[in-house]
Amino acid sequence: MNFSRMFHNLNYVVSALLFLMGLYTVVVKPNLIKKLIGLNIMETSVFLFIVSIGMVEGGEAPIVAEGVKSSQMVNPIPQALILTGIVVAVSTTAVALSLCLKIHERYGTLNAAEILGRGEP
Amino acid sequence: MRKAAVLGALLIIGAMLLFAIGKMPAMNSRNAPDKTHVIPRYLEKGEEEGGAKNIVTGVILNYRGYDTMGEVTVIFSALCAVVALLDREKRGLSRSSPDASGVRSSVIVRTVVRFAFPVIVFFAVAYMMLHGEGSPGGGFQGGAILGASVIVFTLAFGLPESTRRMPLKVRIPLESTAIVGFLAMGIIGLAYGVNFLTYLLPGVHGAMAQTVRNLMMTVIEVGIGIGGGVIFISIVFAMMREDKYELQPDVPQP
Amino acid sequence: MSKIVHSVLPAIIMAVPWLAIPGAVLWGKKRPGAAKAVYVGCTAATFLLITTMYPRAMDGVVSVQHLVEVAPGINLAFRVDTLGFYFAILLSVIWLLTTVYSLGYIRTRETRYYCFTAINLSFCLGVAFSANMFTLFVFYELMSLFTYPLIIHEETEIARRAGLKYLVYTITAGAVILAALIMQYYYGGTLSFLGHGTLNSETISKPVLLIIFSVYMLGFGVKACIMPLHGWVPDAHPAAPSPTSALLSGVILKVGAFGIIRVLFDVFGIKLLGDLGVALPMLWVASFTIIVASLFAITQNDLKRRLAYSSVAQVSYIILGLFLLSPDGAIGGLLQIAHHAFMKGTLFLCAGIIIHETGKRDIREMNGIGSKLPITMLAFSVAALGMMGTPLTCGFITKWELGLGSIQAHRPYFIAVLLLSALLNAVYFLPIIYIAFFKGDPMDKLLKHETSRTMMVPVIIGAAFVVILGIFVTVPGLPYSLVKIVVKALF
Amino acid sequence: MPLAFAALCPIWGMWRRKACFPWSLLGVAITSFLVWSLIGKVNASKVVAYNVSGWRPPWGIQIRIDYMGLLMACLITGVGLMLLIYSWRYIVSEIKEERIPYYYTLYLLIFTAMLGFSITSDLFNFFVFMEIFSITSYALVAISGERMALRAAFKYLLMGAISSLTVLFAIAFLYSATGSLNMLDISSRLKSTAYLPVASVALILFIAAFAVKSALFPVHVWLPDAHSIAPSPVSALLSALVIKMGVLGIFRILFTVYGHSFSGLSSTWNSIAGVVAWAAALSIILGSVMAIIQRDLKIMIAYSSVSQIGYILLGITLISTRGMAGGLYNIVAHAMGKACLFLVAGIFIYKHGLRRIENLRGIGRTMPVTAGAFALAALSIVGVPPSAGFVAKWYILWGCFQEGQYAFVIVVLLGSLLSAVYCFRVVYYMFFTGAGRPGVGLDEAPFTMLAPTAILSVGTLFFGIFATLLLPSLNNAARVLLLK
Repeated sequence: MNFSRMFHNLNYVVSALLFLMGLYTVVVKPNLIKKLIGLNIMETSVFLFIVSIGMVEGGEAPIVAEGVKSSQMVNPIPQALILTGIVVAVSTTAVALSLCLKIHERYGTLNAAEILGRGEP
Repeated sequence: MRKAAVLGALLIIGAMLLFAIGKMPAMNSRNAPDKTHVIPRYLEKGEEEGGAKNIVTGVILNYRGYDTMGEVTVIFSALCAVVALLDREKRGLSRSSPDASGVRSSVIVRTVVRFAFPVIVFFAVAYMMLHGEGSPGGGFQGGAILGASVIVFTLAFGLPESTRRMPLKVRIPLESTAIVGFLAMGIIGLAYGVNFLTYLLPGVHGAMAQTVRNLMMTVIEVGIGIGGGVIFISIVFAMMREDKYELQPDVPQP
Repeated sequence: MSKIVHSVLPAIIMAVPWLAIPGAVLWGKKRPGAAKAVYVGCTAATFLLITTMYPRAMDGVVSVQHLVEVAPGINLAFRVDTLGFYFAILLSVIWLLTTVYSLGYIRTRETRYYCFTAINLSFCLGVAFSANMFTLFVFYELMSLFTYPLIIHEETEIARRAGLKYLVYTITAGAVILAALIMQYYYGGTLSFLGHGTLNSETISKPVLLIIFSVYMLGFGVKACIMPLHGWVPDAHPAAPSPTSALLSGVILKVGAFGIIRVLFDVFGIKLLGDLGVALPMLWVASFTIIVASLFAITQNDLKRRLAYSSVAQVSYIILGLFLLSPDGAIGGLLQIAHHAFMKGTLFLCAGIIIHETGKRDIREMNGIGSKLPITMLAFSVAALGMMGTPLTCGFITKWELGLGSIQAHRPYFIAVLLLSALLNAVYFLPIIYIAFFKGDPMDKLLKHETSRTMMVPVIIGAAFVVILGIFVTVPGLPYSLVKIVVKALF
Repeated sequence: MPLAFAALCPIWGMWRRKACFPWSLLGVAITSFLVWSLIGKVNASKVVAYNVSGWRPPWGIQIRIDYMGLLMACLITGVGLMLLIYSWRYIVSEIKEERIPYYYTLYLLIFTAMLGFSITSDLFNFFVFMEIFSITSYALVAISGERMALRAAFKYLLMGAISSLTVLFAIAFLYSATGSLNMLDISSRLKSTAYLPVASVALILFIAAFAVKSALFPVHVWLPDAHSIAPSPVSALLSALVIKMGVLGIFRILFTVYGHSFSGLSSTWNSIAGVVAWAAALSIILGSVMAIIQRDLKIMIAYSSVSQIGYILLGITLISTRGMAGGLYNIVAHAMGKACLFLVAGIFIYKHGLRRIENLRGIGRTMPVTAGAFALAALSIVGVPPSAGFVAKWYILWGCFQEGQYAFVIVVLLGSLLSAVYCFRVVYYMFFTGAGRPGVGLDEAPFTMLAPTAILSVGTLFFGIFATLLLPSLNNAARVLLLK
């Protein structure tokens, strides 16, 4: 593995680590809200990753203005993509949270183990 | 045991990701594939073709307008999902208690919110939405701020007050403005014989065409902004309502 | 080569039995008489329609009808050659007899019984008429599945067990045949029956051919109850109502044998099989089945179980005759299809009458039953004598031809198998006749009465056939003449 | 070309209103009609493409209807229409009244999203539509508000969200390696890319993620809960169509994006296809075994889906033309058969509240049409000729022989034996046990529930006998994909 390249691509490495952290949280934590937080960490890590792709050295915001050459602008596509991605993430979180509300109302707990244990009515 | 297994799996996935990252194009490089393939055209002709100084806006609304339409559909689905799960509040005001928590926010908070609220709304609509094509911002960002303003208001004055100010019958039509805006603009183009979501009308050229396009895109931006904002508001309202419902415990707490 | 004509007749014939269903469903409860009339009428109409194809069959004309192309290269199609006609006419006769019989016998769940019997007739005809292995497989599978409701007709615990066993065997067999079918299609390129083998030993390696052959035998062997695969037979026959047992034994086991015949003549071809050297092992398997199943039959005290084991043995005569790969052997094997159908059909129908009238199934309790049911037991005796191969019955003709065939194939030692089998047949049939007529202490002497006419007539006809086929062998139109044509075309 | 959009257009408009039944029916019917009118067009020109916003790819988003997309679209509209009609009477019994409009709204949304998912040729658009149908299906599973439903929905949501994010991650990898989002453009650029390792890791991520969505063996755990607890038309929708979207995802990634024989990637590609094939084989066996030991009818049917998805994926990843045609055909067969089975299970719940298989004794006598439909669809699931399932299995087996994969021959045959066991058990209880209750006449479900069920079951038979309607196209499609 090329470590210098990896160091150069630090954003990517960090986002991969965040992704794994999020995944760990989702799988291991028993609390449903914590699972959701883990999910959000994963989402954010992917956004970080995507935005980092579009970055260029000394880049400017991709807005046409005086004195900014097009070659200096950062890639606008990733920004557009994560805009969509954020909305998707928000939507998923909203649905998940409302599920949590209902689960708490019905089971009286948010602990995954307890919920599984009380599965049978 | 379980944790160890999970960690092991994560290690494998992590190794795989790091391997890929190690082989990826260097960050910040101008020669990476994503900067040399599609982008130059966007950056060079973006303003002219995309119809916006802010090229992100151009990409969102024009080049990839279909995605954005999908995106507003996602959030609309989320709204439907949430209210389908949580039962929407009834029309009109059925709750007698002004604030179920029983705690009123302090005078300072309420005063500040009262003053700040119109400013936030103005910022959202005027700057973010209408001006989005030439500066950072856009419909969604404006919508988010709009939603946030109402949420702040709600936190300060309580849900009944907000629902009184923004009753359901106002929100329901507004929720769909985003999609309706998109569709309407798309169909106008279609009716004139160009492809869906093409903001150009045949027979209109030059500066006039630019104006038409700007107009159409602005309509969509505002639609997204208001629609998105109201959807956020509705989702939050639905959840808050549920919160209160829960405080009257009909289920034994553990 | 034979002439080919297009004809929709097979399709029409297959459709006729289905007409019985609306009758049975609509009138089953309210007007049982009408339902029965429709049911018998349809079966009779099927029979009559098949007879109209007789001239063509005698001239060796092949009627072809393409139905639908299921997938590129895979068709549902009908093709009636003399062999198919022979099988179809036979099964429609047996069906007609049991249909008439069942009017008196079946007293519960008539609607279901009529429907499924009629559907099965249609599917069996489909097997007989099929123009390629795919069509044969489709109808074969459908027939197998739709036989299940007939077997568990009584819905007793025993019937359910037997039905389950039947299903396990038959579905597994279906999957196995499917595998063979795919292999044949993949390696051979076609599934059609052309009157000669379609697999080519030059393009396909010998191990592959051997695998295809043995997989086919495993699949069809279940229905044709070759010995290690016969497990379902002794359970299913006694559990089913007697007309169904007669059908199972008389026709449905033969459908398996028919499948083997098609594999033998139309998939591999006689020459190729001779080259492959699989005939001798199959002969030994068949001989083994004949002897061992007969020995099992001796040990059974349940009348229908004994008959079932007898069927296992007798169906292997067909296999034996065919794999002698000699003209006379083939004649014997093909004749056995018809002859055994009449003999065993009659026996099962007689057994049905005994059970119906006296409620006894155990042979040891049948002392003097001959005086109570004289005509039934007379018919039973005639058919049993046929099974033993007594001259002047059709059983003798079969054994005679098989014997000739084994000499023709230079394998005379199989005559010993035939003789031994005849002996064993005598061992397990003669005691029944003895017990029925000559063992003292006849029961209920005063209550001498036969059963209803609808059940009596088919039994008498069946027994008559056993004798007629044994005496007027060469009369045109009887099995021998048809089989002769089939075999002449093949060798 | 405008037709391609027109197919989508009315749906967008439909769901914003208060979606009551006739309105959504109108929407779905118009859409179906438009989609079906495309059939001739696609047949004539192989591909119908439409550039949204008027930008050519790779700059804009292109809608591209090829055989596969058309097949899925026809299936979605056909089965979707039936399920919608069925919902009308059924849904009242399982869902609170005030939620019914949202049920229809969600139904239309999921319908739209699946259509969009099948016809888009842009990777990110793909993701967006995937999210729409995922979010709506989480909600549809939980819509009854039962305790178990909530639990199942949450489990589904977690697994679904992780898989969605993985897809997004993979898209990002691919984008960084190629700089494009259009599938065909990516495909052509991948051939000369300098970042093959990145692309192969992306491939692995894609397949893993879509395996979750299509409930392949090791990651199928969400399916039995979610599919059995949802209201029956929703179960049918999820089983018949939504998991097919995961299959479609795998299909698109493997064939449209990555292609069969890239020089640089072929070893990775082949090993991944092999892994998927083995996972599919395990799904076939274990899904059937699990189905056999279930006592609850709907859970049994849900496990059967796991095994049937295995057939589809096995067929597709055999990399033989016949096998692929068989896999694709099983999509059709399973969509109709499984939808029918779930609808029948729904009718039993609706009429009698029965879920357990043992309680169905003698129900074939009082509800002959319903039970008959079940038997017919079950025959197709088992693969008895002449049903659609048989044609599919026939081709999959043929593919196994083409590739010399004899182990899979045994798997397929064993799978159909096992499925015969669990299907037959139900048929047995329905028809052959329990003496007819005296005095009980026919007691069938309402016509609007019965008709879709019957149509779907007859459909399995129809497509079994008249398989030539579809097979030549599928064979062609398979040939084109594999020779590329």
